[in-house]
Amino acid sequence: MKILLTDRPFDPWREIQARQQERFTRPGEYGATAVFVGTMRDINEGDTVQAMTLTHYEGMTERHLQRIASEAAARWPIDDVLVIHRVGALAPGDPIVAVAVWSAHRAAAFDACRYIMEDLKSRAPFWKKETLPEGERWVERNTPG
Amino acid sequence: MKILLTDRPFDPWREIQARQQERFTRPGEYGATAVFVGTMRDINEGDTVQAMTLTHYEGMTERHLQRIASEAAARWPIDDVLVIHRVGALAPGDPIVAVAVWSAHRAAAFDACRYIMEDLKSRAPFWKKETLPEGERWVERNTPG
Amino acid sequence: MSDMSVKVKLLASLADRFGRSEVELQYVDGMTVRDAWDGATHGAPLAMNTLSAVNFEYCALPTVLKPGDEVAFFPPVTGG
Amino acid sequence: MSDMSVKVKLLASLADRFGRSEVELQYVDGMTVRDAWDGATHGAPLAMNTLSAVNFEYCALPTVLKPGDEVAFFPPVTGG
Repeated sequence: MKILLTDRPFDPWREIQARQQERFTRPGEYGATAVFVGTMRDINEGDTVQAMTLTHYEGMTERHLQRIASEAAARWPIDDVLVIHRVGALAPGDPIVAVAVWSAHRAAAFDACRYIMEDLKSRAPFWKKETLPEGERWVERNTPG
Repeated sequence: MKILLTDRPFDPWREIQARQQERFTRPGEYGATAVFVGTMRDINEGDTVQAMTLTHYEGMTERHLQRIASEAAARWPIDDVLVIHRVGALAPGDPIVAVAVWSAHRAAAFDACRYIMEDLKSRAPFWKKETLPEGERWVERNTPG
Repeated sequence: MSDMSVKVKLLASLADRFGRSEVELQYVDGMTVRDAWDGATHGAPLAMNTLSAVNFEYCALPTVLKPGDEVAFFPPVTGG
Repeated sequence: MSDMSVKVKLLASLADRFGRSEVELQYVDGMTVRDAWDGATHGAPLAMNTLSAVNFEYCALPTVLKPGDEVAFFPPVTGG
């Protein structure tokens, strides 16, 4: 299980591949990988978004993500979880979050990946502030999944 | 929308990244990517699997996958779909299938990705023949997702 | 293939079972998918879970064929 | 921070709203999360959707604090 917060741009596909190579040594050890990647859009609620700052509650964030991943591992037969979340200054097109789940089973991989994402969106202590042409604003809520 | 059958090993993460770069030119155009990758395991029903041959019904396969992808696009607001499926001779650890869905919305990406995978597993005309230490056998059924 | 025939494909384990993967049958007026199975397999039992397609689309056994159709029979699919 | 105080964090838009992100309060016996809010904001109205945590775990407003606790208040989260 790996939880990573980063203030630098990251390539989710490369990170997933690297984690896979590091974590699994026997070819054919897992059968299913489910992945979600959230990317910064250039538009929100009809307004052009030029940039974004992601703040979080240091101390609580990693602990909370760790707990979500452990809960998923207790609930489904999964082999590994990777969660990467960006913090700091972002530009449109930047990946914000990547969640990858490896399992022997398709349903477990899908279910656990979605469970982690839904909890992350509704409970992990991150906040987005958007830069619009007319100034900055806090994003007020996440849409339910 | 891109549907690809290949008889050569493929790297799903590289293919997804390449498709993304080719398909989306504006940074921030999409917000969500859901992916499933199925990989050949080295064990099935308790037996060691040394190799596998994937046959399919040429003519029907691509048409069927195209239809599944189109159905998903009619049902959910999605921006792009990539489906890659391996055919021919495989070794344990080889990716068999990759399905990626891009959307503005998290739920649409998740739902469409899973819909495509479930239809593919239950209706796309592929068949697996496994090589065990004691000989070959056809895989008789897929587990429901 | 003549204009008045149908092509029958037996795929995957069915090809192994019957020792052939393709049979050409004389078209008969009103011929159904089920008739094509009987013609291609000399009336072998048809397992409940056998799937069938006509011209690359899933079709049920009572479907009536046209001359030149391609009919396929295959076991449950196991891709992905 | 003294042994007999609690640290209160006001995060994200709450820091902007109150012009401060951290307040140290004198601990009082039986002090709750709700009391910490009132102390840190001088009794400002508490929006229904404000979330609270004690020592990095979600906690409800009636939770009783101990000396040295870190209490945090924050708006609905918007990560991912």
